[in-house]
Amino acid sequence: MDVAAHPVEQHEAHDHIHPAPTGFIQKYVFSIDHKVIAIQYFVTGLLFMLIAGSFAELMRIQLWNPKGTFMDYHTFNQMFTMHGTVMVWLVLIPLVTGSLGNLVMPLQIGARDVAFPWLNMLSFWLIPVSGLILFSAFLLPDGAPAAGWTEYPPISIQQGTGGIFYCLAIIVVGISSTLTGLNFLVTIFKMRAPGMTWTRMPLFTWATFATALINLFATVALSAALLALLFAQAFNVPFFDPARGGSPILYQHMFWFYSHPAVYIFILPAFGVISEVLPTFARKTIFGYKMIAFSSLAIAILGFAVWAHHMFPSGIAPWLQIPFMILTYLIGIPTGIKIFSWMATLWGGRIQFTTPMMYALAFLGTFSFGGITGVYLACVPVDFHEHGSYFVVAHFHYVVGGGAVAAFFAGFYYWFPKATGRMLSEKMGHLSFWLFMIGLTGTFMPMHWLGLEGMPRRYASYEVFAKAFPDAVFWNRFESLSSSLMVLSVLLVAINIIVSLRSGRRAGNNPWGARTLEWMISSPAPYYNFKKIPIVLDKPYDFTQPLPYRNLDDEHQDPYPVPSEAALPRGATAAVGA
Amino acid sequence: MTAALLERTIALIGSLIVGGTATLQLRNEWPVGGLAADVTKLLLGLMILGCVLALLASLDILGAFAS
Amino acid sequence: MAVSAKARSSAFLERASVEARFHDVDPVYAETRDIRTLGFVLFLLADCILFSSFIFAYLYLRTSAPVWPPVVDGKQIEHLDVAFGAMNSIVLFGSGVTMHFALESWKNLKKAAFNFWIVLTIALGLGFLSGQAHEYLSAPMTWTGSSFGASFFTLTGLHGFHVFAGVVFLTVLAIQANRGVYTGSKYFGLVAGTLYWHFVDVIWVLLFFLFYLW
Amino acid sequence: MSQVAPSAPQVVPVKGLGPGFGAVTVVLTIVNIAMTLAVLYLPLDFLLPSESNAASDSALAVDGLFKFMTVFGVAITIYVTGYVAYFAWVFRRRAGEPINTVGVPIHDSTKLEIWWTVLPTLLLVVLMVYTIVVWKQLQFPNTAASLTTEVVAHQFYFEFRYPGLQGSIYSPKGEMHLPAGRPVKILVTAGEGDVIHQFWVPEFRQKIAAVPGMVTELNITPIRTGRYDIACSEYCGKNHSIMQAKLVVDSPADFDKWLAAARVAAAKAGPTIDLATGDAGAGKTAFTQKCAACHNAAGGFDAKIVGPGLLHIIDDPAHPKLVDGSAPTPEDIENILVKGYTGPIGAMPNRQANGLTDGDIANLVAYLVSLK
Repeated sequence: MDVAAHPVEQHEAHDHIHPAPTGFIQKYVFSIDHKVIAIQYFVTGLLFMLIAGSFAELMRIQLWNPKGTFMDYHTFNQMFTMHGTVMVWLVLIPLVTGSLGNLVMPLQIGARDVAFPWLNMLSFWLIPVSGLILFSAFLLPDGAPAAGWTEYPPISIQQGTGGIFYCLAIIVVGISSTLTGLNFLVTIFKMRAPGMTWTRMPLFTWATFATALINLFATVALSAALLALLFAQAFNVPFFDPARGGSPILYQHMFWFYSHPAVYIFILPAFGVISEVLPTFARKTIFGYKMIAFSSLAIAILGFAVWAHHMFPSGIAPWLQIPFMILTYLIGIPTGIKIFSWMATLWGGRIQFTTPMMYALAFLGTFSFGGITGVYLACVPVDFHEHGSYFVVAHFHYVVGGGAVAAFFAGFYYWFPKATGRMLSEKMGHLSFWLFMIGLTGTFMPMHWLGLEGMPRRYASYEVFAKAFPDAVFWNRFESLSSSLMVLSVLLVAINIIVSLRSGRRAGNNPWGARTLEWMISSPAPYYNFKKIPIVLDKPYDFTQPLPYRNLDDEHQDPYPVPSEAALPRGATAAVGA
Repeated sequence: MTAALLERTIALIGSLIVGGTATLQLRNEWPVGGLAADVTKLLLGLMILGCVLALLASLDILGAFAS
Repeated sequence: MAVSAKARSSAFLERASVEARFHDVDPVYAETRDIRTLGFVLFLLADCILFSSFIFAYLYLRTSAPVWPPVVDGKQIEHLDVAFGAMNSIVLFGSGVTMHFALESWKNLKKAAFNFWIVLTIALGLGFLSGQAHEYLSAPMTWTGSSFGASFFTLTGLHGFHVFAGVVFLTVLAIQANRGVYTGSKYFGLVAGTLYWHFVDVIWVLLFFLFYLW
Repeated sequence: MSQVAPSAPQVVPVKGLGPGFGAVTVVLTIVNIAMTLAVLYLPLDFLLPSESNAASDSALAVDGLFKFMTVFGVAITIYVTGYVAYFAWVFRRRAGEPINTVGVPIHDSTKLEIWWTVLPTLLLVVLMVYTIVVWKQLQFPNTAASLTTEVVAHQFYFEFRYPGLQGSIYSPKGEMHLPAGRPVKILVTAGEGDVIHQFWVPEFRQKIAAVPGMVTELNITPIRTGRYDIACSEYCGKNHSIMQAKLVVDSPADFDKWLAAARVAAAKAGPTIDLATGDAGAGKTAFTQKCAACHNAAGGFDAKIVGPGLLHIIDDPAHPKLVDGSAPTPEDIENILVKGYTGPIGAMPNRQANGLTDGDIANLVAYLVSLK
C-alpha cells in the first residue's frame, strides 16, 4: 500500500504548533495539555478511590457482627451512600473517561490535543471542587447524605441538608463530564489524522466516542433530576410529594434515565481497553473489528432505553415492565458479540502474560459472569426476589469491580509507560493482580447466595436474617476478610507507581510492540505530540502487515514493531530472527 | 380597549410581522451551507411555527379555555 | 429589510472582495471555526436534554393527576392568561428576528446597522423578561402549591435564566464587536450568540404551547 | 520509509482448531452436564432457592425460571472461562521463542459471527417467552383472591389491616397472618407523608414497594405453613436495618379461628358508636373547644396549624385519604378520633387524651361531614 494509491490532501491546518507552556503552574497545575490533565485525573481518581475504598472497609467491619455494633446506623448509612457516590462520580467516570480517554484518544487519532483544551482543564478542575462540596457534607449537623447513592425522595429530602450538598456536588461533576463528552465528540469528529476514516480508528477511540455520546446526552438528564431534588428539599417544591400532586416514582425515572447509561460510561472505555490490550499481547489482529466497533455504538444507544429495569418492583405499571425487560435482554447480544470476538482474538495468538494481559484475561471471566447475573436481574419475576438484596450488590460489583476497574487497571499498566516513560514492575503488577482477583471473588461471590437467601441491601445490622440463616455470619466475615486483599492490591498499585517513577526501567517509544499511533512517538510524548501529523492508510491491528502509516515523525520506525526486552517476562526472548 | 384586547391585537399584528420577516430570512438563508446555517434554518423554522401558535392564540382559536 | 436574491448576491461578492483585501484570513481559522461551531451546537443539544427532562416531569405529573389544572385548597387553579402569554412570546420571537438582522448586517460589514439591531434585540430580550416577571407576580398558583406550579415556575424560570444569560451574552458580544474583537471574516462569537438566541426562542415555543395553549 | 531491521513477522501456524481443542471441548461439556444436573436436582438450598424454602406458588414459578437461567448461565460461564484459560495456555509465548513471532492473521469469519449473534438471540427469545408466561401468572392471577389484606408501611414498622375490622388491629409489633392454600391479594402502601418502603418476603420470592400516596398489590397463594420474616428492602431512614415483621402462614382452619379472635378483640376495644345520633351544631362547639387549637375547619388540607385543615375532608378529590385511594368514610373519621393518628407533622392524641365521650365523637363526625 504505497501513498499514491491513497491520494490524501495534506491537512496543513493541523500543522501549526502552539508555543510551549512555561513555568510550573502552566505546566503542571493549570495545564491545557491533555496528557498532563490525564495524569491529574488519575491522581485525583486514585485518591478518591482510596477514600471511598476505606468507607467500604468500614462497612465490612460493621457487618462482621450481625448486631452491627461497630458504628451507629446513621454513620453506616452515610458510609454506603458516600462509598457509592464517590466511586461512581469521582472515581470511575473521571478515571475511565478523564484519565484514559484524555491520555490515549488524542494520541491514537493523531491530534495535537483535544478540540477545546481550556474546556478540558475546566472539566478536570470541577472534579476537586465537586469532591470538596461532597466531603464537606460530613461537617453538617446531620452528616453526609445517607439515602444511598440514588438518594430517592421522599427519604433523601427528609434527612438533613446533606442531600443539598449531594445535589450541588453531583451537578458540578455532571457539568464536568458533559463538557468532557462534548470535547471528545468534537475531537473525534473533526481532528482525526488525514486518512483515518471511521473504520480505521483504533477501538479504544471507538469506545471513547460511544462513551462521549452518552456523557453528552445522559448527564444533563441527571442534572435536571438533581436540580428538581434540590428544589424539592431546599424550597419545598412538590415534584415528589404525593400530597401536593407530585410522585416519588418520577425522581426514579429521571435518575435512572441517566444512571443506566452511566454504567455504560464505565464499561465502554473498559471494552476499548480490552480491545487494545488483547491484540497487542496476543500478537494477533483483533477479531471482528467492525462488529466490536458497532457493538459499542449499539450498547451506547440501547443503554438509553432500559432504565426502568432498576424500578421493576417500585410500583410502575405492570405492563411497563415487559418492554424494559426485553430491551435489557437485547443489550446482552452486542455484549456477547464483543466477548466472543475477544475470545476469537486469543485463538492462534502468541500470548504474553504481562500484567495488562492478566487483567484483560481475568476481565473476560469476571465480566461475563457479572453480565449473566445481570440477565437474572433483568428478568422481572426473578427481579421481584432479587431487587434490593445482596444479589444486586454482587452483580454490580462483579460488573464494575471485575469489569470496569479490572479493565482500567489493564489500561493503566498498558499506558503507564507512554504517560511517564517508565516501566512498572511486573512482579508487583502480578502480585496486585492476584490480590485484586482473589479479593474480588472472596468478597462478592458469597453475596450472590446471601442475596438469594434474603439478605436485604443497605442493612447496618442483620440480626433477624442471621437468626433465619446462621451461615450468613460466616459468609459476611469471609467477605470482610477478603475485602482487605483488594485494599492491599490498590495500595500495591500506589507503591508500584512511586517505585517505578523513581527507578523503573526506561520505556522507549514502543515497549509492548503495539501498532496504534500513540506508540509511534516518544514516551512521555512532547506537549505537541506529533511534529508532523501522520497519514493513516488502514486499521492498525494486523501484525503480519507493515505499519499502515506515512509521514511519521520517526523516519526509521520499524514497520514490524516487536516488544522490547523490558516488556517481556524474564527469559522469554531470543535474538531477532533466530 | 381592555388590556386583554390590547394584548391580543399586539400579539396578532406582531405575529404577522415577525412571522413574515422570519419566513423571508429563512428564504434568504436557504442556499447557505454549513452546520451553523443549517441549525439556524431549523431554529428559524420552529420560530415561525411559534409565531403561528401566537397568532392562533391571539385569535382565541388555540388556548380558549372556558374559564 | 427584505433583501432580494440579486441584491444579496452582490453584497456577497462585495464582502468576498473585502475579505480578500484583508488578507488576514488564517487558513487554520476555517478549521477552528468548524470545530467551535460543532462544539457549540452540541452544547445546545445538551441544553435541550435539560429542558426535555423537566418537560418529561411536567407531562408525567400532568398525566397522572386526577384533574388538571390541579385543585389546591378546594379551588381549582384557573388557566394562565393566554393573551398576555401570546404578546410576550411575540416580543421574544421579535428579538430572534432582530438578532438575525444583526448578524446579517455584520456579515455585510454594516457596523452601524449591527449596533442598532443588537441593541434592539437586547431591549426586546429585557422586555420579555419583564413580561415574565409580570406573569410570575400575577400567576394564579405558587411554586410550592401544586405540581402545576412546580413544573411551571421551574421550567419557565430555567428558561428565564437562559434568556437572562443570553442578554448578558449579547451585551458582551455587542461591546466586543465595537472593540474590534471580531473582523469581517472572524466572527464566530456572533454566530454562537445568534444560535443561542434562536435556541432560547425555540424552547419558549415549546413552553408556550405546553403551559398556555394545552 | 526505508526497511530497517528485517524483523519481518514470523507467523506461527495453527493446525485445524489448535492442539487439544476437541479434548477441551469434550471436557468442558462433561463438566457442564454435571453442573446442569447438580443445579436441577441437587438440593443446593443455600446456593439456590429451592423447594425446601419456597412458601408460595409464585416462589415455585420463580424458582423454575431461576433454574432455567442458571443452567444456561453456568454453561456460558464454563465455556467462556474454560476456553479463555485453554487459549491463554495453548497459545502462550514459549520461553526462548523468537521475539518477532506473531499470531495467525485471521481477522473475522462471518460464519462464526452469525453463529454467535443468532444463538444468543434465540436463547434470549426463549427466555423472554418463558419469563412473560411466569410474569403473567404473577401479575394477573386467574383465580380471584379469597382475602384482601392491607399492609401500611411506616418509618420502621409495618401495620397490617384485615377487612371487616375498622382500623388496624395490630400494634406495630404485630404479626401478619395468612391462610395457606388460599389466593390472597395484599394491598401495600406507605403512611401519609411517610417514605418509600418495600414489603419483601424472601420465601415468597416477591416484593413490592410501599409508596406514599400510591397503592400497589401482590397476589400470592401461600403453600406452606410456618413463620417467615418480612423485611423492608428499600432504604427508608435511620432504622431501616431493623424494620422487620413476622409473617405466620396458618392452615385455613387456624387462620379462620385467628381472624375471628382478632375481630372479637377489636370489637372489645371500644363499643361501636352510633354515628346517626350525631348533631352537627353540638359538634361545632365541641370542635372549637377541643380541636380548633390544631385544626382549621375553614381551610383545606394545606391550611395546617398543627394538623391538616379539615374543610372538604369527605369529598376532597386531591387528597385520597384511605388505603385504597377512595375518599374517607365517616367511620374513618371516627377511627382517627378514637385511636388518634401519628402523622409526619405531629401526633394527634386519642379519645382518652382528648376526653371524648361517645356523644362527642358522634357530634364531631356529623360536624366534620357537614364541612363541604
